Amino acid sequence: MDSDLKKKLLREMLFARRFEERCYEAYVERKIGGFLHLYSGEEACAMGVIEAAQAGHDYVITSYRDHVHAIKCGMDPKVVMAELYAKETGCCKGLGGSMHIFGVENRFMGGYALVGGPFPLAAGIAKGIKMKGGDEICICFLGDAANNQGTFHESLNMAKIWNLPVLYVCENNLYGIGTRIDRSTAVVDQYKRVSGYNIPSEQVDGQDVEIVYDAAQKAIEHVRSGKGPYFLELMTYRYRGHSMSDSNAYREKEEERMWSKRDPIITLLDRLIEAGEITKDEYKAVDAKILAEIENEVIRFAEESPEPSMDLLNKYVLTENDSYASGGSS
Amino acid sequence: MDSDLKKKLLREMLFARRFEERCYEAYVERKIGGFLHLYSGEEACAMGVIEAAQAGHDYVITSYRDHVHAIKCGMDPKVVMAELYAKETGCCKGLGGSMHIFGVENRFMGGYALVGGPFPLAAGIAKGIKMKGGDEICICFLGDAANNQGTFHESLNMAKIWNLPVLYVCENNLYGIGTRIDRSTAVVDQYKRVSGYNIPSEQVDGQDVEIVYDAAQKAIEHVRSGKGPYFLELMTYRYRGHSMSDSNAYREKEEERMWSKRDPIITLLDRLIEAGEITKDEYKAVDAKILAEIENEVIRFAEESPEPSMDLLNKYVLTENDSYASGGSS
Amino acid sequence: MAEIMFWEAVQRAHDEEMANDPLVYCMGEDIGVAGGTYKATKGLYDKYGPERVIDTPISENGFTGLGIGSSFLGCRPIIEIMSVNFAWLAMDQLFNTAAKVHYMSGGQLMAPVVVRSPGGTAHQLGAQHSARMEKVFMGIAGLRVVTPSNPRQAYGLLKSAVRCNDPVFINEHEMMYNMKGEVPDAEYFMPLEGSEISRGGKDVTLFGYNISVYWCQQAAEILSRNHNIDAEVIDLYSLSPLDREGIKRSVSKTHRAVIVEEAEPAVGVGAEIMAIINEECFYELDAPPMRVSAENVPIPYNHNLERAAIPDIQNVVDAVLKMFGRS
Amino acid sequence: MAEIMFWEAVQRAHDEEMANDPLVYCMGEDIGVAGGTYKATKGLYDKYGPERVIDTPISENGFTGLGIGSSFLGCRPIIEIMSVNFAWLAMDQLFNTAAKVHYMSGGQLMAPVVVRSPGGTAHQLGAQHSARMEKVFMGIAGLRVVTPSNPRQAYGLLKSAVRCNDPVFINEHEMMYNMKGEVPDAEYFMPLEGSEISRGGKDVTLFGYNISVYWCQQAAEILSRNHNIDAEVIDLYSLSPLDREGIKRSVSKTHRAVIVEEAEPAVGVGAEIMAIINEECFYELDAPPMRVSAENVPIPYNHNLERAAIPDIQNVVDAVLKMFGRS
Ligand SMILES: Cc1ncc(C[n+]2csc(CCOP(=O)(O)OP(=O)(O)O)c2C)c(N)n1
Ligand SMILES: Cc1ncc(C[n+]2csc(CCOP(=O)(O)OP(=O)(O)O)c2C)c(N)n1
Ligand SMILES: [Mg+2]
Ligand SMILES: [Mg+2]
Repeated sequence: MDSDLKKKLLREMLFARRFEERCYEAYVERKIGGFLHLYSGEEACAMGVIEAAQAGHDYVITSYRDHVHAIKCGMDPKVVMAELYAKETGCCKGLGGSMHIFGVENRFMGGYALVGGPFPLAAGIAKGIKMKGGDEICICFLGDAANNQGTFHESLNMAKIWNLPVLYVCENNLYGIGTRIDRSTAVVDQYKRVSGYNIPSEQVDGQDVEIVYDAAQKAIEHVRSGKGPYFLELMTYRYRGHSMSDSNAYREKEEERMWSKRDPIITLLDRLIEAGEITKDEYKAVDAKILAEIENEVIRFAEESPEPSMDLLNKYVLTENDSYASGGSS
Repeated sequence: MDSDLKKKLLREMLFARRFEERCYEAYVERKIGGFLHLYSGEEACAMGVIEAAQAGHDYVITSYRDHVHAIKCGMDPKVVMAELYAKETGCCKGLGGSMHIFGVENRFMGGYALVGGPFPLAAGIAKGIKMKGGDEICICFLGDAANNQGTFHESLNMAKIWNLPVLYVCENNLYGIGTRIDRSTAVVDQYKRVSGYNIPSEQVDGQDVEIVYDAAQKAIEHVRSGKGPYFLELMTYRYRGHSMSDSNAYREKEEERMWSKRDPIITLLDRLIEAGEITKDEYKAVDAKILAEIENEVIRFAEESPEPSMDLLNKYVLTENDSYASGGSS
Repeated sequence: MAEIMFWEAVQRAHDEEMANDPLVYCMGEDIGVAGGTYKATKGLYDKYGPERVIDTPISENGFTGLGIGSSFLGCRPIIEIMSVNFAWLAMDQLFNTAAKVHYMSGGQLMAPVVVRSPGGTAHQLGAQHSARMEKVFMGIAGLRVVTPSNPRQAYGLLKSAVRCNDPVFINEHEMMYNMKGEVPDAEYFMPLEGSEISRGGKDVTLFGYNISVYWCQQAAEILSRNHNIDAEVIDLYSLSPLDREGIKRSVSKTHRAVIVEEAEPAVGVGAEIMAIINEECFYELDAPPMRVSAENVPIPYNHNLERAAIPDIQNVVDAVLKMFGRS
Repeated sequence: MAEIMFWEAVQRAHDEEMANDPLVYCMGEDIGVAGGTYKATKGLYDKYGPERVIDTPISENGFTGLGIGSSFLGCRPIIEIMSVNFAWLAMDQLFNTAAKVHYMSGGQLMAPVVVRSPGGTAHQLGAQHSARMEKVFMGIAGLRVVTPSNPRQAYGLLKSAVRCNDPVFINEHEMMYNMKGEVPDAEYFMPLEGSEISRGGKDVTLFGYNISVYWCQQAAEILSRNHNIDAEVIDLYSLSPLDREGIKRSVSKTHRAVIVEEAEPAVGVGAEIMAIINEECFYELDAPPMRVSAENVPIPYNHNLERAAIPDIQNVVDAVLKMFGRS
């Protein structure tokens, strides 16, 4: 990986971190409502994988922990934040919320709140790609605990038998809410489970964006070349509770400490400093610029945007004036 | 396996075959209604496994292809046939039908019509055994295509993490209705799929009752000794269509011919004849007795039994006079 | 105008829509090589190949979700769920995703999937194969529900459902696939909303849908012939949205209403029609509306009990006579 | 008689029933070590251990089916589905197995499972976490459905549900767990059938259940205070079976009925109550019954839109005033 790319990823991971932490504050201030699931600690996963893909060309789909994936696909952080603020300028006009960020122009196909829901949807997007004859792939990010849903089993089997261009990325942060993986899952190494579907798989360190990027390149190359699905397991950790309503009391402090030493941003920063490619001061300047951008542009945009019109309430239930529905023209 | 046991199993397999073929006739005569799924060709599976278990003590559960399992658990063939005839003397008083044979006294916990439904039920029965502290096990027979249901994945995972005394027996007859296994399933060898749950498993010839019996003994010993679930795959074949409404047109004649050469009854019979333990005439006499028993006792009982009373219609919807429901006594 | 069977009408709609648009495809258990349990996709596998006529594993939630995902890219899957009883397994994707994604994405995504499935009580299929679930599908915002009562509707509704941008559930009936009826020779798109007057009348309105339309029609014949009661029969082929105007119009004319449904009564079609009547034209009523429904039981296997569990023509006639004080 | 919170009442019922019978156990996502999202099982893991207070994988159909299987042997599982939205995944086992097995086995098996789950629209949880699904559960024969509106009911209904031999679904509400109310100090079993008169009145009956009972009560206060209308409030804590007698009794007294439900109207509680009124006491009505329901939309995230999507006290008051021709 060249120096520019490293620096870009460093900046993006830092942006993601600052974005998420600013969401935390906004939630505490009651500017953001509902459930809020933050990605802090896991940045290298989305960044490394989507960097290796063609953002905006390849399709991405994930769960409720979705802000960072959306932004990395090319969505404007302002419209993501405005969505969290439930404003009319939000990507879903305030109808979606944190768990349902959508950016279809950027081929970010959405965040979904039911665990396991995206598995078949991703296979379906891949089916759509295949029918339309494009060279895109679909990347599905999901958690470790999600793999215990029946849809995991059903989807991976179908993806394989129909040779669909889908990359499943398991962000294994060791927990499903408060339940540690070994208490919910018979085979803890998730990449081993997919032997039941004859899908190639790999497990790598999800805290080192370079490793993630390399593994993702290999995986994407496999999928894009028509060889069918691939499963990539990234070992990672979330710093905060599962969502804002989670106390996080169930984790050992020792475990948290250990993982905090493997922070994906610090890891890359240290490496860049060591190699003399960036100085601490330069980094601080980048950070300051990010913080300013988030405050002065992102938050401000969200704050100043109008509430959605009440007319939206009944608008997108069924498509409007569908001629086949009403039997008008054909 | 000693000679007596072999002869007993031969007789039972033959009885099962004659029973099923007589059902076929009764269906054609419109004495039996609904869907009817016959077990002809697969007899060694249920016979070998349940013989190795403690029938009437261990719990058995299966799908709609359930007559033979029910009888081997100790149910009276007369009440099974009467159920198929929808008579009041049937095991379910005519409310169940072919797909829903139940014999709870014999610990035959039922046939279920939704593919995949019994997987979690079996784990639950095993959970119940564990809570009550008995030494029983639960045996769940299901087809190969059923393994593509999400419940397979969910149930095997739970059975393993909670160390439940359940034996899953896959009757792999290569087809789910008209779809051959390689068209629906990424990993054709079903015993390999359970590596995703860390459950020990084995695949054996399901057409040789001695082999089935031996493999089942080993499996049952594992489960009964508290080591948790086990998965046994039996390679078998059904002679008839999936159900009476299935033309069976999708199978190669060559394939059918090959399997018919491996008939479980003939295989055992030849072996017994070879070893001088039975003569052809003795076998014919057994067969004649079975045919007579089925005609004179089983069918006659079913034919002569009364229709259920119309009062049954509303009887078993909710339990009657439940004091907690009505707030009567407590 | 040719007389064809119900399954042929469904098959023809599939065929024409697949010929018209390469992104239309169909999927379900045993629909390909075998041509479908009820022949609704007969011959299509040979014509369009395995990428567009797909035999699925027994993974209802999975393949329904897969169909929905493909529809995000403009595909138009026609998903067959072999029996509506199995649809419980797919409700998550149908209701949590298909019915909500257009709304929660602020209009960005559409999920133009068609899910077809036969329900109803057939011949002794037992408790787990006799569900009538139209009421479950009707209750969820974001999904259209239609239910054809004849080959013409089966053809025209499926054609429109494929082209409509909303998710559509088509409720068919196990017993109706071999029923014959006229279908226009020319291409025909039927609106997914509204209702049809299947028989005009002035004394009482009988509301039916799918198979119960026949019970209503035949009851109307008996009422006319033997009891001098002129019944109007309304065919509610669109269950969601329901045709409030059509319901009101007919009841305002006849002043009496009987709703006939094959399902258990609780929170069903009958209840909803009654509610609409109460809301739209209560003061037009000359008698309390009635519903003729199934017994509130799982369906028994025994033939006599099974027949007793669901309504029949005589039950409809009896209800009307009772309403007119003639019993 | 102590005042405790709703979640404490649910927790106490769990605790007492588990102490009483070693075959009672509970199961769900994060209910053990974490004590449950809404604390309904707080402290029980430490007290009864991991074999009886079970943290499950995210496998709703699987663990619901597992609970049902264990109930065949006499276990009494109390299954928590973390949010009713996820119950779509478990409907197969609940409806195809639990609701039917007693019947189709000819009375041989019973499935005494209790499934508890919170539904309803809380604070901006969005389209996939705001379903109100009571109507779906009510429509299926073989299942009991209750829905407590206060801690006393939450306690007494769960106690009876555990001991009842039928499968019971308990519909709770995300917003009500911290609500306070009096619960008898002595053990108390509430019948699973019937209804309660939550406020006596003579001019109009307001039917509510679960959270809508509060909207009714408060609307009744306003109607009495400001409009001289004396409303009766009926709490339909049993949704299946519904208390036909109780409904009839009240409407026969007040001659007017408004049904208040948090869900979309189609084939819902409101429709069913209207149907029952039409069937039981049509001629007692002085005005068409009305229903106050949610908008027919998935629930939006934005707070104002979300509030506009579901009914509130003012909607109830307005409906009554309209019925009395005062608006
Ligand atoms: C079908 C379903 N069941 C349960 C939940 C509640 N729930 C939300 S997130 C979660 C844990 C998911 O863990 P994992 O898949 O590892 O993802 P992570 O949150 O760790 O990123 C659970 C149980 C849900 N949203 N959907
Ligand atoms: C949930 C569900 N989906 C579909 C069906 C229809 N169906 C009945 S049997 C069957 C094939 C099952 O094959 P397999 O599990 O191999 O068992 P076999 O019939 O071969 O013994 C299918 C698809 C069903 N009964 N339940
Ligand atoms: Mg996780
Ligand atoms: Mg098979």
